[in-house]
Amino acid sequence: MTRPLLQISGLSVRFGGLTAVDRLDLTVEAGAIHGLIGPNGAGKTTAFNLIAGAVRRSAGEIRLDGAPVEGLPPYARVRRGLARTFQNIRLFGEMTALENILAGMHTRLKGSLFEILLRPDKTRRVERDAVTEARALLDFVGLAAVARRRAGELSYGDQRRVEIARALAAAPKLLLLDEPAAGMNPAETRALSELLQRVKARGVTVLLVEHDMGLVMRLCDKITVLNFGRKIAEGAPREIRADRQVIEAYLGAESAHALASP
Amino acid sequence: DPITIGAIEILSGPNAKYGFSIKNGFDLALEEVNRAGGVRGRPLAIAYEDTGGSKEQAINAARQLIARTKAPLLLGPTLSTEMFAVGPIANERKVPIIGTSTTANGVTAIGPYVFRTSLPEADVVPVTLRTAQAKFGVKKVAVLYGRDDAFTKSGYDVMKAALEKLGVETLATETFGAKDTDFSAQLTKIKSLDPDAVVMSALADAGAGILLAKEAQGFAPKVRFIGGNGLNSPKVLEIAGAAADGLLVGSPWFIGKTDAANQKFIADYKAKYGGEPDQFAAQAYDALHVAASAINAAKDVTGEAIRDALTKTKIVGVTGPLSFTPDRDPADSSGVLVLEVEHGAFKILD
Amino acid sequence: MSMNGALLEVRGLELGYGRSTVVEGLDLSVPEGAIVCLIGANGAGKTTVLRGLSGLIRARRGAVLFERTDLANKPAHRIARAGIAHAPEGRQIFGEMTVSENLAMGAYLSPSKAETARRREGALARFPRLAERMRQRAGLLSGGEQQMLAIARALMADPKLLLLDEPSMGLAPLFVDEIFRAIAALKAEGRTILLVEQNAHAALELADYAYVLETGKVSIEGPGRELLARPEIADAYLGG
Amino acid sequence: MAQIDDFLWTYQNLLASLGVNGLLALSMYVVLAIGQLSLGQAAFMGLGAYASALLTLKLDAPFPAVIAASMLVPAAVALVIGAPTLRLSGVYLALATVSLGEILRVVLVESDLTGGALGLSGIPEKAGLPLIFACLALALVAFTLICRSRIGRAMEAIREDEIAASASGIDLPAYKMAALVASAMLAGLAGALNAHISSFISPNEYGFDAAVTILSFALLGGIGSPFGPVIGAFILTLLPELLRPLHDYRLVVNGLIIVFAVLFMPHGLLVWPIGRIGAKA
Amino acid sequence: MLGQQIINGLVAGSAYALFALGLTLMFGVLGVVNLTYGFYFAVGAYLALLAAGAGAPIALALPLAAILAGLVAVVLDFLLLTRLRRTRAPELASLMVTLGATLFLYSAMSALLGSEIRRFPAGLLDNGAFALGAYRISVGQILIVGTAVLLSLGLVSLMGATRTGLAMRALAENSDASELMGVDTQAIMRRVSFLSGALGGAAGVLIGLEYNAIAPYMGEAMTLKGFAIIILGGLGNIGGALAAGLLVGVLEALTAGYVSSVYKEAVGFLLLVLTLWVRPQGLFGRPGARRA
Ligand SMILES: Nc1ncnc2c1ncn2[C@@H]1O[C@H](COP(=O)(O)OP(=O)(O)OP(=O)(O)O)[C@@H](O)[C@H]1O
Ligand SMILES: Nc1ncnc2c1ncn2[C@@H]1O[C@H](COP(=O)(O)OP(=O)(O)OP(=O)(O)O)[C@@H](O)[C@H]1O
Ligand SMILES: [Mg+2]
Ligand SMILES: [Mg+2]
Repeated sequence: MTRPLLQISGLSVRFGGLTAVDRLDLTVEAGAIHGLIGPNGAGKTTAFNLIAGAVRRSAGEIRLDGAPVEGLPPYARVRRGLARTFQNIRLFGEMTALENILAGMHTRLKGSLFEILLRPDKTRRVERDAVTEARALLDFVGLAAVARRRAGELSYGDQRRVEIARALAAAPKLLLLDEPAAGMNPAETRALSELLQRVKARGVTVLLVEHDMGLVMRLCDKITVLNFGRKIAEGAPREIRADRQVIEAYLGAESAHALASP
Repeated sequence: DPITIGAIEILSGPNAKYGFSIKNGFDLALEEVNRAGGVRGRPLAIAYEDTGGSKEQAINAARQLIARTKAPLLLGPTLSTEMFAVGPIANERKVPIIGTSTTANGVTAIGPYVFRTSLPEADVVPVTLRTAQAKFGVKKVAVLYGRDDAFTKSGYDVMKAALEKLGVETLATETFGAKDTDFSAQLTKIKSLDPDAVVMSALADAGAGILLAKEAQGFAPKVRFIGGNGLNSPKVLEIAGAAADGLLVGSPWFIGKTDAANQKFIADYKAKYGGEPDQFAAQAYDALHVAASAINAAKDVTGEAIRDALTKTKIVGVTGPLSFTPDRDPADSSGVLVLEVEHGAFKILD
Repeated sequence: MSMNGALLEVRGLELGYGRSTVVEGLDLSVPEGAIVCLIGANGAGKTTVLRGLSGLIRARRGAVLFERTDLANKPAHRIARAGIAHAPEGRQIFGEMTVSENLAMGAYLSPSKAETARRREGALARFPRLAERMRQRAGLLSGGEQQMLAIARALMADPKLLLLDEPSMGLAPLFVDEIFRAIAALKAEGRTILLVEQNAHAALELADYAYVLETGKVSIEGPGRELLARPEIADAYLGG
Repeated sequence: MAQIDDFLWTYQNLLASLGVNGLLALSMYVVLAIGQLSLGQAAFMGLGAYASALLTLKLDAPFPAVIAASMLVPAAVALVIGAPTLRLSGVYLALATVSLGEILRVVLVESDLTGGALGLSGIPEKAGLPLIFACLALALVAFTLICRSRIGRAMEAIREDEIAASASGIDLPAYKMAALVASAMLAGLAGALNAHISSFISPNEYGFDAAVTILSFALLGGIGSPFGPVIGAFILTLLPELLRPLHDYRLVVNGLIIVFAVLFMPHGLLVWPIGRIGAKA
Repeated sequence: MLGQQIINGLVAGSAYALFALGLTLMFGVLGVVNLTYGFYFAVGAYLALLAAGAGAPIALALPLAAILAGLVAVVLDFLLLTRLRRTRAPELASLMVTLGATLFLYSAMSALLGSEIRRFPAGLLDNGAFALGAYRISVGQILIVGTAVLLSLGLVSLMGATRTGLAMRALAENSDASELMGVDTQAIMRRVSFLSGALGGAAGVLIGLEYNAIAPYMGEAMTLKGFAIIILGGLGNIGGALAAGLLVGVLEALTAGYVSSVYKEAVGFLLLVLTLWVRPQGLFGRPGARRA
């Protein structure tokens, strides 16, 4: 039995003369890994920004778990169960990898200002538990070794993984991943794919933007393809990689061929 | 060993020019006092502390001079606002303090140990305005004052009262800020009202700037510009040049006063420092003589005794006869002169 | 490989940040007109090597001979003037400037306006997407468009040696193929390229020679296709 | 005993300034800690000082009520100006808040109630050193606790990247507003304490120069922990007094010391960041 | 009176803009918060004073003073800021170090030159005002307005149309990437310092001439206004700085003329606050191009 977690209808946004997302309809089923692909500049990241609340829509509606999110600022959407990563990595560079994860746990941590001021013992306990959980998360993405290094000085691939862990730290219902495999080699991408499968197994729904077709085809239950802000195809991976329009606009004959052969 | 009194002045920062004028006056007088044998058979010395114009530093300076240096008498501080912060401390410790440039209202009301040798504007300004009214038939004026400075603001308060009393009509009251260099907007407005005179409460820099601007605005020469104490400075003439001609100022002191004491003061000052003294220096010079005379006359070198002696001190200084009223303000305003600038020099208006 | 005709010759290079040493005793050589590829896991030090070569970080030890002159510890702009262009990791485009101005910056050392115009034409022919965006501020471009701009900007320098740090990152598959074709074309034009790539398969196929970096040291080296065939490479870097 | 008394009397105002400036530094710290360059502290201090002095002088209000008012008045103003200024950042915010300070100064100079340029004098000495330092200690303890908690981490995250912080579920406007209000309250408190120990206040004490001085406390000390700004304030308050013997060269040397301190410790004199559990080892 | 007030405002506004030009180059374009700018303003004025004292005509004294002030700026920039740039110190460290430096520089300058106001020798500039119909404007005033406009235009074209201007903007954003393009960032920094110091110096000479007042702290008094104007105009926008300067000048004059001079000082700041309320990037600024 499926249930839609994210429902988008008629979503548009314009920047000056450019319509970056054009009357997009999209439904993401709970528990699925849903791919969002398309050529460079198709509007995928912009769609993420709209869903996460970083950009204001010109028209359309976004519902998360049945309730509209219009007007909610990004942090309020996090409380509704949404978390994201950024295509251009945005970590808290001066903070340690571990603290980045802890910051990601912000909404879940207990302790009002008054408790913090009046019950330092309790705060310390809360923090200890949080650190244990954050370490587990770092371990989960294979970064236990760099927990106490400054996030800004990690290598590019490691930073990507910290971002994923930070988003996971919010214990989201819906996780938006923007090119998580960028900067990873095939072996690392394979590890990422296993990781995402485990994320899925935890019951987290994933909306995935990615140009690594191997990963996308392997992982996604369903794929939506954008071009010039508009949806040009939608379906299961095998349908998508055979779609003529998609091959023409996005995959190219070579990749499509490579994907088709096991 | 010397008797050391304290002096609290602005010796750093943008307003240090006033502090240094005052210090020059003190030092010149101090040399004279010591050449004449000092006080009570001992040399007199001054311990200077800088305030940088800040209230906090003025307070710190006063407390150090009182408790560490054990100064039985304090001179300064430079600004009235500093005196409001420092006066209560001297008063609490029963150490007399003599302001030489603190002309604002209410300074001596701080307490029985607070004195000043500078004639408050209330004694000077009315004389000037009365003279202007009588001599030039001034009937309607515009007023221009520095709004955010205690000295110029209280000068304005006095002007306002005096103008009312004399029945002179005030066409407009305009203000400027301490950091302003551009006065053209105010003067354009004033010019359009066609006053007989412009009364201004300003320090030397701003005053000179106003004079220059009025020249640029093409005020008729018959429109007199009338200033308070602050404008009695060679700086005004130097900066404003020909634009200063016709300026009227009232002051207890004047560089051209011909009495021997004044001529000697000016000659000595020039010899020692190279430039001409201004009124800050003259008032400081007198204040130190007052202080020395009181210390000599006191029954011992304690604050109380010096205070008592001060109330009885009478000297004749370069600014004229000097003694204190029961409220510790200068008693004698007979020395007030009204000066007119003519061909780039102050002249007594008679 | 043969040291004769090497455009770039690196000997005993040591690089690091603060107190940590990242690359140690690196020997590397890039022959004129060749494509040399550098692969390695995340954090192995690939980016650090490129930064060291282009002068963004100081060499602590060793020599970087470019056309037989030692460029180690020369400021980055001098190295650029010597003919090395670097399309760095993270793109580092000038976000507040327009696409057109970014390209102009790429040709900062260009001798003449005509020459700049010629290079611009060439770059835009490779990235037609950018041509539509000339007046847009680069920071507003999509990720892949920024990547194209970063590469195009490096091309604008018309360098003798081009350092590319993961040029295919963020590009759509169609374009990834295009980029590798472009790199091959550059080689055909006689340009020399040092390439860092995660898309190891495509890179090794293209490379005349390749080095595998493991925690700051070269662990394996050899001609690209040769490495491609090695099982340990396939396991670790090609995803089996 | 007498010697100690004497010492305390001499340096009473200096010691009080240490405490007051420490509080001001903390008020700067709260906003800097979330990456906001808000320079309204001097104005808030003025508001607190004038509100408290007027209550004492005109209404003879009880001192605890005066202190409370000195924090509430600036807090109320912060709430009002918060909404339009919170959208701003960096130097835009700095100049907007400085402008508010300059406008306040004009109001103070013009108002008869506040004594205009002549200021308010004869304010009774009601704030002793114990009170001042108790306030400072309390504020420091509170900040230390906050810094070590998730709130402190969230503040640091905002400082580093607002968009990422927001995407991590941190309520930006609430944090910014809270920081501004807390900053206003601390500055107001400092103003009231200063007014009630130095007996005199005037509008020019709360202008641009004061704003920059307060900022410099925090910058010299460093904002890695709340102790940094306080140490910065102590040093910058003590330096001019310690250098008194140099007379004319006092400010020259003072300036040189600052220059060298910053050149060699650009992150602030206090380099130890606050020890959160997850922070650097 | 209206016409005269507008003239007054344009002149005062041009003085603001003139002061703001070097500041906007250094701070607006390069993002270096350098409080020593006010010092170059005073240095320029004093150097011209010295030159004029030695008998140089204004046409010689002005450029001479500007060039020397520019060199002073280069030296100070080197001493104060290169180390901070190299160690990638936090942005506000440059504010702090230049704050310390101004304390040092201003007090040293007062100690050496005295803190009283000086003036240029009379007759250095034919300061006669002439009448334009019912209005009056002096040679000095025309000089100020003209220089402000010309220098603004010059700077705009430098920034917009030249390779150096391009490099300056690139450097402001990303000095590493600029180096990779072959930009000698140190040399560009030196050039910017020189230019902004020279602009500051020239402004000091002209404004010192117009108001006939030269003092060590003359620049400090203008600094806040200068910052306010470049923010109002939009950071980094040179035309914006000119427009904002003129706007504030005219607004102040009209306020003094028709409302009350009491509010003259506040009106510029009020304008700034209201503007930022509606346009957080200032009048002519635009929001940053960094996407989420
Ligand atoms: N704030 C903005 N202002 C102007 N144009 C914008 C803005 N944001 C996005 N765009 C434009 O919208 C288009 C879509 O951008 P978006 O980042 O969503 O693409 P994308 O699908 O994520 O591409 P990529 O795969 O390259 O990351 C691009 O052409 C981009 O230039
Ligand atoms: N600025 C820095 N300060 C300190 N350490 C750094 C810095 N940049 C990189 N490092 C460290 O140097 C090592 C090599 O990093 P580098 O970025 O060169 O790796 P890489 O091979 O390019 O990895 P990736 O494939 O993830 O891009 C890593 O351990 C990284 O943490
Ligand atoms: Mg994208
Ligand atoms: Mg890398």
